[in-house]
Amino acid sequence: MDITNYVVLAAALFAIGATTVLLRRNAIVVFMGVELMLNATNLAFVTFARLHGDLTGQVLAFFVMVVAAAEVVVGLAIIVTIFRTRRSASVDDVNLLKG
Amino acid sequence: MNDVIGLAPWLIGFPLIGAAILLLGGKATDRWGHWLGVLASAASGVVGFILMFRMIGTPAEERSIDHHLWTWLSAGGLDVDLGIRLDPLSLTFVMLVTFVGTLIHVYSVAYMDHDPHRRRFFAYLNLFVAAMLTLVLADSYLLLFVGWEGVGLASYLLIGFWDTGRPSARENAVAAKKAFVMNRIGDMGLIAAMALMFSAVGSVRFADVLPAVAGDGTGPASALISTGTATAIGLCLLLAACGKSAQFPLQAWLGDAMAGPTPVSALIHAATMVTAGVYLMVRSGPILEAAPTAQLVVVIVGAVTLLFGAVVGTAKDDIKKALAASTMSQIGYMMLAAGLGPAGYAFAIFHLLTHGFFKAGLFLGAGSVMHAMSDQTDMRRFGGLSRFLPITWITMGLGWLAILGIPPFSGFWSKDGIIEAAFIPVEGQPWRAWVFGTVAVLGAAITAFYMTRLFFMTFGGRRPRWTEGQHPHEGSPLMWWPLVFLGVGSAALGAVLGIGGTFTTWLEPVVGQAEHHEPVLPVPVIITVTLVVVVLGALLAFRMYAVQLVPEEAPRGSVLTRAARRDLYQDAANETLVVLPAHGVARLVQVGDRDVVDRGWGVLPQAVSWFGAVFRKAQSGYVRSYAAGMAGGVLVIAAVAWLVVGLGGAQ
Amino acid sequence: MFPWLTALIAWPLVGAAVVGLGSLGRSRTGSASAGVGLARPLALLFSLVEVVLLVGAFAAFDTGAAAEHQLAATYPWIPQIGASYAVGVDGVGLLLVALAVVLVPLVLLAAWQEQGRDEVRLRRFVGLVLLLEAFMVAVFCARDVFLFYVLFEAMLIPAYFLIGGFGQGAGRRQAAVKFLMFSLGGGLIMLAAVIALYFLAVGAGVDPSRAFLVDELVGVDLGATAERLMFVGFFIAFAIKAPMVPVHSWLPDVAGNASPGTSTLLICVLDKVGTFGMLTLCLPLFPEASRWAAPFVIALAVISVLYGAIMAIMQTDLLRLVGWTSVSHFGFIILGIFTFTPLGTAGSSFMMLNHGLATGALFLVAGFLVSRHPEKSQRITDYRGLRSVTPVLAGTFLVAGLATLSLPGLATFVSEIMVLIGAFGGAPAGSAAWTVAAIPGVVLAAVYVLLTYQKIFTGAPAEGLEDLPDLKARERFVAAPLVAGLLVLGLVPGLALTYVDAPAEQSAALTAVDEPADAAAQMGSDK
Amino acid sequence: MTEFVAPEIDWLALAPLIVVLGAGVVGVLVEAFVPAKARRVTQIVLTLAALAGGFAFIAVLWPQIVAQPVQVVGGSVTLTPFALGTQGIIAVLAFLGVLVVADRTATGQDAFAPAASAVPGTSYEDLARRSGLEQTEIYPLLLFAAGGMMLFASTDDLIVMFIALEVLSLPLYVLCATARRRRLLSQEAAAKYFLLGAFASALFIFGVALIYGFAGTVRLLEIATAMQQGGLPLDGMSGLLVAGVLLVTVGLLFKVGAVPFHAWTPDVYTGAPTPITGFMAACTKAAAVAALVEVLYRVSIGVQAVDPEIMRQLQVVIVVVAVLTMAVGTVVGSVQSDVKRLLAYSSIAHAGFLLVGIAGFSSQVQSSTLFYLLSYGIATIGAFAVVTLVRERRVTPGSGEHNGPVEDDGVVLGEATEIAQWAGLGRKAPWLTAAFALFLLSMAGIPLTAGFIAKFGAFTGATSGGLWWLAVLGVLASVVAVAFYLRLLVVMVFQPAPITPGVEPARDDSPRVETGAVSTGSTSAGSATATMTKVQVTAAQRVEVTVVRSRGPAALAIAVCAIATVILGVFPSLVLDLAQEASKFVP
Repeated sequence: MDITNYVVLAAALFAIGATTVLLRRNAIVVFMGVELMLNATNLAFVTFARLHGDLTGQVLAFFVMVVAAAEVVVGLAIIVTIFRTRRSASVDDVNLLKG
Repeated sequence: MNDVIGLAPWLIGFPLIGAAILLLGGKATDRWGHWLGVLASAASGVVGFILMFRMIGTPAEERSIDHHLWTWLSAGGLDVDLGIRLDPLSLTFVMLVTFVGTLIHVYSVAYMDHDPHRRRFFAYLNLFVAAMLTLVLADSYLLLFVGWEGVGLASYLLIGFWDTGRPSARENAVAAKKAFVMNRIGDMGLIAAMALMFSAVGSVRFADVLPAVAGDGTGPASALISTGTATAIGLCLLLAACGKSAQFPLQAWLGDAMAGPTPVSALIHAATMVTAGVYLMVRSGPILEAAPTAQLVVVIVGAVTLLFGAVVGTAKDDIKKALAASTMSQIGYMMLAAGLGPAGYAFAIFHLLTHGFFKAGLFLGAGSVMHAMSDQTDMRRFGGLSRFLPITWITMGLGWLAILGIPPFSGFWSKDGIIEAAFIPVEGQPWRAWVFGTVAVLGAAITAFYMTRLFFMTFGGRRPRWTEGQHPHEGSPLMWWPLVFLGVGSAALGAVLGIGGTFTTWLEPVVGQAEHHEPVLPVPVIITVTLVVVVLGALLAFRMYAVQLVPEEAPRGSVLTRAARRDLYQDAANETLVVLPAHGVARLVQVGDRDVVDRGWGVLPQAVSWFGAVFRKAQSGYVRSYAAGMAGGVLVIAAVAWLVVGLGGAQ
Repeated sequence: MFPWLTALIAWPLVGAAVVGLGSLGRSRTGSASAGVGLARPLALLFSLVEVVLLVGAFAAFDTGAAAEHQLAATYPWIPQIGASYAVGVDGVGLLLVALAVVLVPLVLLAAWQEQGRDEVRLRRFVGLVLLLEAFMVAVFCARDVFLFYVLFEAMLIPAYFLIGGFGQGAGRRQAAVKFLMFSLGGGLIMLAAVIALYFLAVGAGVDPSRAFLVDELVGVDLGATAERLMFVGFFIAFAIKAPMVPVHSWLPDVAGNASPGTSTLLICVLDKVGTFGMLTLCLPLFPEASRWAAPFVIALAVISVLYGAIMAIMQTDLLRLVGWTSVSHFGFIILGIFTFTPLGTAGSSFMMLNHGLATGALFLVAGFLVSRHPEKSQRITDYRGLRSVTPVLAGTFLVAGLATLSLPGLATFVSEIMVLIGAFGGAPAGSAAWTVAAIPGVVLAAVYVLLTYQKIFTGAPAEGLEDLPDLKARERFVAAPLVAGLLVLGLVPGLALTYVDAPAEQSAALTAVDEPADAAAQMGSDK
Repeated sequence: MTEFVAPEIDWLALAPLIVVLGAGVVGVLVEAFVPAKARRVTQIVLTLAALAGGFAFIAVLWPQIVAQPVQVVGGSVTLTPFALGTQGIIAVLAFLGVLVVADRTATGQDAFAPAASAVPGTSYEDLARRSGLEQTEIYPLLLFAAGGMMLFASTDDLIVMFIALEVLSLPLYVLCATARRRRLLSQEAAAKYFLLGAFASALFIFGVALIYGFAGTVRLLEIATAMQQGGLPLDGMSGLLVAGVLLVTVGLLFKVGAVPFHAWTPDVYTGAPTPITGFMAACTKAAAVAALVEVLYRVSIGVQAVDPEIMRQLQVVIVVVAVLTMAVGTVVGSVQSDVKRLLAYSSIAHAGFLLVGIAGFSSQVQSSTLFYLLSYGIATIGAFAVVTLVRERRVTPGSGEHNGPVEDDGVVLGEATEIAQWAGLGRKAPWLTAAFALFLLSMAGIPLTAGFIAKFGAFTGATSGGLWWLAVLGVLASVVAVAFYLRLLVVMVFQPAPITPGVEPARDDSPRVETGAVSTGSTSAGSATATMTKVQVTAAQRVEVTVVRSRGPAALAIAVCAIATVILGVFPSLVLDLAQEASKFVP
């Protein structure tokens, strides 16, 4: 099976994630979109690792996961704080700052 | 000669110092300031006498001396000395200016007696004398220009001498400004002329320019002035002369200039300054001779002005304005002569000299009349003054006869010379002699008419037409002694200098030997005809203004009279032809600057803030739109990069 | 030998620091009383000592070699970008330095009571004036393009605060901004040219660590197109400064809103940087391009002459009027520079000095007049018949005015006639025609000066002004030196011409296509 | 069994990073063990010491690195002079930034919420304040961020770079949310920054993945050398490389704040606590730009060899972005009415000017970039420090007179960031105004200030790269920039202070007007106003603008910045020398 399929799949997942970020209102969902993009990256890493026949890619995938986890922590904290003040998790409600 | 040449700078120095002291001295000099002024003028007169006698003593060919004082400016190839040129021509002027000037100073002491600012008046008079002497003594056009504008300044200050505190103050100020500005219009010509000279010869000194034209190559530049350049220079100089000497079409200021105190009118606007134009023409003779076209124009200007002034003079009821018109016309004669080449120069200057005397006399006379009639200037309010102002009457009478050109009074010798010269034929253009000769004669007739009119409206008439409360009487001796001197001059000067061509020979070193031509008519005929028409004109005027009663209110008069009263609509013409269009242009520029230039620059910031407001909307505050912007940005930039390089590669 | 120029530059800086800095701290505590009254005398003292230094500089200057840049000193400043601290003056530069140094004490004296009693405000004012003086002196001495540019821009800041902070008009803030935007706009365009110049010079083999030194750059072949582009870059900046139609718009606003003292420094000295730059940078660095542009520049210059004069005639505001007259005069200066004749160039150089004296006098005297009006009105029509009320003021104004219309006997006449006579024979196409077109400027000058004099000083005194005080001693001290200078230089212009003649010959030789005299002769015979 | 071989690690080379990051860890422990009273002081001392120490180590390392760049821990950290210079700049700027953060001002309150997690206006928050809680965690967070930045610029391993990116970003997200006043704006800023940041880093890492796929490694230098020699597994698919590099670049451009990836900048800068904004604006930009330079140049080495076409595409990308950035930054900045927002747009504009310099891809760019980053950072921190001192104060006309002092009268509120409110500042606080004016002039690039030399360097870079027209565009853009700095200057210096209050309560659409949670009728002085996003003034009261005295640190920072701005402007050669030493980054 050709490598391009993997790459295309990764790209597709990445695109879906990006679209989620662009389209969904709920902050949590938006953030999940980001996570999806990261995971698409992981797929790509692993694929290429196999292609090149070295483990670097797989290690990198772990790095990405860790970073993703860290992001979750901070991100959720922020989102929750906002939710508590505004009683809404819609990213479209936070637009006091503009212009 | 060289032993006394050192005195020459004092000709200018004395009055200049006098002016400086009087201006800076302030109130302290009020008490004796006027006498200082007289002294300064007289002193330079004395110096003038000494120099002239020494010059008469020297042989003719050595009579032109350039006395170098110090290098005035020397840069970029232009070297101009502060130098004095002493020759019969300049000395003639020195004598005229200092002698008449001193007399008028004396006269003013009394005339301005009651004026609180008499000191300032004398300061200005001295300033004028200094400037006028600079003008005539200069050895280069640039230095001449210094004096040229200097006299302009003095005349500005003196015309506007009463520019505050009087009901007519504003008018005086306006008249002064008008005089200066119209003079400046003329000055443009002088500047342009100097520019032409410098670019052609690389110098503006008489000693370099004139020979270069004459073509004997004694000038520094091997490149001689071509006829074309000479014509251009000549016309530019003529423009300058027209401004200074109130020649057509720049004559409008002279009438208004009468707003100044009468001694000023006598000294500046009759005897000396206004004749500077003639001096310039004669001084630049070689250039004109090299440019026949320019010469012809000079003659035409002279002829036109001659008639113009004369016609205007016939209708004026204001004594000073009538005299001003006459001045204009007389200078027209001189111009005409100056345009006739060497044959005319001598007579131009000669007439200038005699005119200086009799016209100054007439003006001072008019002044004493006004003084007697509490500053009344309307001749219809005079009449029968001969009994009350005998001295003024006699002296002005002499001046009247002189200007009419009745032999043996001085005007005859000079003016007749000009008329004869006008009749001298020019090869190729036979019409010229006839046309200009006739004009000259005609002018003489009209002159006779208006001067007689003036004379009899003032002194003649059986019944005085005074406003009530007038007690005319002669002024102080300080006022009538100068009249006497000038009267004598008007009577005798012509004969003294004219008989045997003394004056002509005196000037020859400067204007050159005029080879003798026969007029188209025999000389006796010309003289007789002239005299006849003059007498006729005089008789006509006598009949109208001495025999008949003069109405106290001016009759409506014929079209020509009304036109003449309004200076043949010269002001109206200037207004419509020059002032209005100029003002229109100015308005245009003003509006343009505000609405096009200034606003144009204003558009830039407006545009920026407009774009700012537009782009600002993109900053909507919605995270998702930001993210979309990023995503879109990636794609767009990628596309652009690909396109640009792709196209670049295509080439 | 003693570094005269550096001293001349440094001394006012010291003064500015001493006088000016104190002001910031004080008004924080609000006690304006501290060190009362010291600011003005102190500043005056500094500026007078500066004059003494100037005398020293003149003494050290060898007029025999006025074309060389003397009193020179060169130290590396920012070797990494090739900038050096290089000073030196030729005759022209020295005269302009003199103009700046002489005018500052007079301006301080003239503004003695202009800025009220608040000591802090005064300290700031005089501090800025001294700072400006330092920059102005420095810019005329700069022999390094980078240094010149830095000063050229830095100068604007004190000027900006002087206009906006200490002006009289209501629109002073807008005027200040307009001034700065125009100047910086031009300046930044020049910056691009400066950078390009550096690279081309280095490319042409100039030592990169000295590649901004004018002396190194002169004669470097930059290639026609590049040279022209850079010329345009420089010229725009200088034209805005000069000010030249159509980039003059900032000037009248500044003149009308700044205090007369500021306007004097600004228009009489600071703006000379424009023409000075054209003369000492554009021509030597880009001779070919200068020749290429000359016909166009001359046309613009003559347009400025007439345009400025006409606008001056149409003004109703006295100070704006004076501002417009400068547009006209700068036109003459530029005309003289870009016709490439020794005479015209010398005339322009001399005119830079004279215009400073004459217009300075006019500005200051006009300021005295305005300061006397109950409402400090600048409207010409609010005055009438003052000659009988304040004769000395009237006389001084008239003299200054006559100098402005360049009456013979005054220095301005000499320079103007030199420009006109010289420019007529200029090499660039159309010199003669444009010069003739410029001559009516002298008539217009007569109109605007005499018209103003007539409106303000003649006729019956306007009500409310019958008892204005005449010039006070202090004000006479201000006017006297200027008038005296104009008279002396008018009668003995040689005093100044010895400084400008040789440089003029040199720069004319730089740009001359062929021997100027011959060109002149051709022009003449074409007539 | 094989014995363990300890890796060769040049600890000295790592020292700056270790000191800063280690101090951060210690700071966390401090939170745990040091008693609350002493905590703040300890943290401040620790932080400043760490940054100073880090800088000291950098100074020590300098000559050695200049002589011979090193790769540490198997190339994860690559110390070139350029990288080290960046570290130094970041250390210095961070030091100044921390000074501003540490200043409590005369009001005794620093800029941070007592309990950031508390809902604004709840009783819990009041409780937290009254019990004098303080979030001293900000200091360790600052250290982590600073450490991440230092690392960001000094590696050519893209994964390490990615991690560094997160290490510097995550603390900043948090810090943005901790403002004492206008909490909603603060939180919003944090949210936006976080979401977009995460998005950007996702793009970045995907780009890394693609590059890895193309080259089989994520070490730029290795890729470069490999490409020069050829023989890469996927030599054909250079598309992967292009896309990868593009995505990585975008990730960096986001941090740089370049259009069209700038959208977060104005909002975050406005919402974040002002001292943090200053820190971010200065340090993050330095790190990101440095990283961008390193990536671009290392990539360019390889790409040049393989396919100049790609090289040109890369350059076009940078040029386009640079032009867009300058245009948007200056043009939109010129219509702003809020000081912080204005400075935000100015930072965008400066990103543009920096990119102009970089786009030349010429050799001397690194030195000019370093100088630019330093001078810009100094001016920025100084400017924001000034902003922290200009405050609103509530005054009650009748207070203090017969009717006795009104409750919570004269309370100092949040910063007065409306430009209109700054009118007459020149009279209120001449020194402060002078300093601020100096910073503005420097940003505007007026000669004799650091900004001019910097801008000169940037345009020189473009010109020497043959992009003289780009330099001209930059010149024109800076004219516009000058215009809006000037606007602020005019208001401060020339306009007299308004008689009517600078802020009238009526402007309800303004971003600072709070929607929901506003505690009213609170008890102790200052409490009522603490968390409101917009002062509520009862009819009797009005708000006027005042300048609070710094307790020292901020003033010190401002003074240092001002002096440095002048010195770098007049005698830049000292620093320029160092910058030029730092101008070779490929070992």
